[in-house]
Amino acid sequence: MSNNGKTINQVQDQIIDEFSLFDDWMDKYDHLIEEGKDLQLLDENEKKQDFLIEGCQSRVWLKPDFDGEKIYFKADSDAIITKGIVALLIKVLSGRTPSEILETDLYFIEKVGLSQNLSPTRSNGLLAMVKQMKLYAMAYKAKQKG
Amino acid sequence: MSNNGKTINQVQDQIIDEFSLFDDWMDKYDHLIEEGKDLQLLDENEKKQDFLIEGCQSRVWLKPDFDGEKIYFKADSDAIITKGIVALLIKVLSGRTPSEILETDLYFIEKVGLSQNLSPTRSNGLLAMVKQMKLYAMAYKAKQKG
Amino acid sequence: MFDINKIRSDFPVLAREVYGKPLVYFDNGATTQKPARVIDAVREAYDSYYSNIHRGVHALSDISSGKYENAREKVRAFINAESKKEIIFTAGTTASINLVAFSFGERYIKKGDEVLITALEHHANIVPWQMMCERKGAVLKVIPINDDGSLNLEKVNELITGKTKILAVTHVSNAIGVINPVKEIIEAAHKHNIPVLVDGAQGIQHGHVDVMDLEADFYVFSGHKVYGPTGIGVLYGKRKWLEDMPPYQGGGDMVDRVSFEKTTYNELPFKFEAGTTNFVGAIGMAEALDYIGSIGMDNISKHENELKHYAKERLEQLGGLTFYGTTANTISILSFLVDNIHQYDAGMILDKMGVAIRTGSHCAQPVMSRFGIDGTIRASMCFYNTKEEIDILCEGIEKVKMMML
Amino acid sequence: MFDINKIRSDFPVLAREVYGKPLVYFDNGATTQKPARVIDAVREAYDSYYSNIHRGVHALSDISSGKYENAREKVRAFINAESKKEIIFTAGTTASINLVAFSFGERYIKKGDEVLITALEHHANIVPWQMMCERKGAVLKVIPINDDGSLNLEKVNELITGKTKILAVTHVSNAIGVINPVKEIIEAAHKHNIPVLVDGAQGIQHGHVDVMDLEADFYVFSGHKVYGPTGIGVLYGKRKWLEDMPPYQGGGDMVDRVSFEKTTYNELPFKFEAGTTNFVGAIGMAEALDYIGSIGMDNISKHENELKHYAKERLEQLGGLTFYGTTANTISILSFLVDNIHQYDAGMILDKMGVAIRTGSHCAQPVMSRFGIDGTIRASMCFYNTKEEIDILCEGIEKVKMMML
Ligand SMILES: Cc1ncc(COP(=O)(O)O)c(C=O)c1O
Ligand SMILES: Cc1ncc(COP(=O)(O)O)c(C=O)c1O
Repeated sequence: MSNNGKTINQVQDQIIDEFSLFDDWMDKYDHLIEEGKDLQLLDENEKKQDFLIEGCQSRVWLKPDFDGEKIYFKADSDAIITKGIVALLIKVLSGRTPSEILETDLYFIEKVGLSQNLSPTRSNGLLAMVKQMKLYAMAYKAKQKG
Repeated sequence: MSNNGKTINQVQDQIIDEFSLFDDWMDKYDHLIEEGKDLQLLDENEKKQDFLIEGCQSRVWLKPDFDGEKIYFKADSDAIITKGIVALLIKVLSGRTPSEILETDLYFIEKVGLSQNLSPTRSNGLLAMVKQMKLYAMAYKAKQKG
Repeated sequence: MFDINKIRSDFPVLAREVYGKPLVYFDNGATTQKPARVIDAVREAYDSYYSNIHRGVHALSDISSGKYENAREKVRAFINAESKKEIIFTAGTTASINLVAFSFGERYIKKGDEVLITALEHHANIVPWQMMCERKGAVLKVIPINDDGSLNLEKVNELITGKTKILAVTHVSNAIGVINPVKEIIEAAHKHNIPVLVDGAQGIQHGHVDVMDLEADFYVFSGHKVYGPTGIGVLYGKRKWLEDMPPYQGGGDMVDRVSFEKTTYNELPFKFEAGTTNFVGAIGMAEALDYIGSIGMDNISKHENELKHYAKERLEQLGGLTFYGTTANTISILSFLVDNIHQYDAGMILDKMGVAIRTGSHCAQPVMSRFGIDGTIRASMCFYNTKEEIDILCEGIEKVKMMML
Repeated sequence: MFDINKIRSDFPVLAREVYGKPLVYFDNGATTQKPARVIDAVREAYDSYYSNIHRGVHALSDISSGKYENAREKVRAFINAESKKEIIFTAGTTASINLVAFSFGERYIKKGDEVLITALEHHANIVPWQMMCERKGAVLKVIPINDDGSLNLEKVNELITGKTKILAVTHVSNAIGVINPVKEIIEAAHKHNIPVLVDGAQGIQHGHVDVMDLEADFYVFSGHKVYGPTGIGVLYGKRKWLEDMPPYQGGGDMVDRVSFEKTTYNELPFKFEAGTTNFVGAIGMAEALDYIGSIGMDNISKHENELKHYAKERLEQLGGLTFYGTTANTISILSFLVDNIHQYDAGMILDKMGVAIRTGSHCAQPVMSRFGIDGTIRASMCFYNTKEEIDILCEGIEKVKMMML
């Protein structure tokens, strides 16, 4: 997914703007579901155990691709809302360098009202997804240096 | 200890009468301590493990003597108040037949304000003493029949 | 008289809103709300007579000890146990089962022995047995379930062998609401002299339990699922077993004499209650049992049964739902999926409509595996719920379908 | 500012009378009273957001889970643990020690190995090790105490052998108030790569505890002795041990995947928290820690120290008393006997004067045996006690002597 030359924070701000249009939870979820539809999905054969994120009530697969400079993510989930959440994360973090990903403060999560999903005890795995993305970034960063 | 021809309940009533003179707890305890002093004690060599009652914070020894008809109790304790309590029990129950002992409702305990000591969790063992006396009575009754 | 408005007003939480909508609490299988009486009993314990129990020689310790032992008597009466010595207070169902798995295992299980459970069990009635079997080199065997969620009882006699040492079965399945015929199972097991542990975590709050009539060897449940506080549970055990089994945890109150050379143990029930127990929790739980008694278990069952039938009917009318645990003999738990919609998506939307249901495997993954699914939507209702609340659930499901399909 | 009147008014029970006399509560070693804040936090949990934690996808479950995990963070900060993963909620000190004795034992203890404890321990830190040693064929060894109640540290290096696998020591003796030099003991043990469990049941409430500074491998305590609710406790364990040790109890939330063939366990801290934990208790305990923080541990220690010295001086003036634990390094616990008077007689009379002290062996029979006695009178004071209350205790002792001698 390309980020059209926007910075990470520009993308975050844009997401916040879009969500700010909705007062009602149902509208927010509708929007989240729409976001999920834009997600570049994994092929069925890419949905492997390796890419499965643990600790979610719904299953989430997240696959990184590193071109030596930037990381590109693809993902999928069996739950639509989860797909929407991971789509937002990808919008913000895909096509970024490992360092950018590691340094980013994902403030949009709280601003759009998803932070309740961040609690370690929440089972939708938003926290797990963020962790996994940062782990990949760390691994690729080490590779860059190595 | 002789019971001067009084019935069990006459003795209980007499104890209740005596305690009714005291409003203050300290006076009650003073009286209880006096009762303990009247107790016919065990000889040191009679204070054997066999006669020790379990489950008390203070140690209580209780020794029965059965003449084929009535049971006579002697006792001792290393705590003065416990000694007073067992003295009251002996006043009521010593020199009685096994059947009398088994059938007796020891209402004086509540009336003189010692029933808090009856809770199974109380560690002074009033309950344990009563139990032990009834156990002896049961054993001798079986013997009488046998 | 069963006055639902009066009853609802007994439970402070039920008056609250979530996201500006009235709370519809259908997560009673996970834990039940507390009547004000229970909350007050807990508060009163702390603010007017609180003190540690047993061995104390002072007034407050006497009061607390008396209330605690009185709570034990109330539990005894509630399940009709023969003696207070058979009532052990634990931290909950899970703690109770672990206690039995350990102490029974230490005493009776040898290499090659077998433990029999069922495919309907909650993880709490699986994992402790697995762990014990692994330690002892014993084998865990499983009574399978039929497509309607009922146990395949024909297999019981097949699975019982000369090596079977204990059978553990849930009274009611928390995942799909199925009520097991525990009395018959116990009878069958006893024919082979096999003792039975009944996991009553979902049974105690929905109908009369009489352990003497059941002839259950062990019956366990949690305070928090029967309108009482958290952190307290019960292990009922027949005296002959409890006398014979070694203690589980060591510590204060469970001992008689301690020396570095030799320690002897206290009598029942204290032998199995190591350390300072949750006596305030026990007092609160006893208050909850009194409260239930004041409503009447028959009234409770009747109302819950009506709710179940109404909910089933209404949800079926919606169409496009698949139910699990379709046998007739169930409690007021409905476990289902909306076809082509992930249970998690449904749960998230229902939540925002004020409806608290649970999604996922309900700590019973083997039940889910049996049906080839990951999880379900579980609406677990109890006597303070209403038909109006079921209507709101149905609206919610409609909304879910509209958004997701 | 340390305002004793304000502080006393925080504790509802302290205002009550017994037998028409003001309550003098000197049984804090057994359990402490609760400030209104703690009682309110428990009430609030039940009457405004109560729901089961974890795995729930609805609003109340989110709130409860958040408060529970927040309580874990507060405990972590209070004892300065490195990570929340190292904070396990249990039912109390006794449960915590049993957990370690079992899981550490399963993992590391073989026949012939040795476990080292001290002669100052509470039964909770003796019996679990005895039971484990018996199961494993290991040997329990004991560090003796000196006449003044302090540990005979010279023996430590003598008692440590190549077979010693763990050392368990109490931070503070509940029976005679002695504070052990746990930091030095841990340092000595670590020289031989031996991990140390510190029983903090009487340590946590009387001074700063910093587990990283202590380098304690395990530190355990009970909520109810640190102004929190009953039925909740803490096991702190260094991550490397907790990761390596097998789980203790099996059940919900401590598992990752369950099948009848193979079960895998959840990550820390959940691996050791089987079943529905006492999350309301944890929330209440965290509130208690906040409360203590608001008073200030330094202020607490200072006031308690003053009380101790005043009480010691006043009681010594009475004459005819024998004290146990006479070393200078003690907390505000005084353990003594009135010469020629049974502790039980003294306790009964003091009770009627409104003074709640504890008599007996204080669940530490080996300490009593060491001094050749059955028990003592124990006045355990804390920061809400006053010198006036000590004067009443002294009057009581005078009265006891008058009546009994
Ligand atoms: C030093 C010590 N260890 C352990 C315990 C046991 O604590 P609990 O009964 O809360 O499990 C106590 C409490 O009496 C204690 O004082
Ligand atoms: C059938 C069943 N067994 C055991 C448990 C475990 O109960 P607890 O978590 O209170 O220990 C539950 C609760 O989820 C249950 O429903």
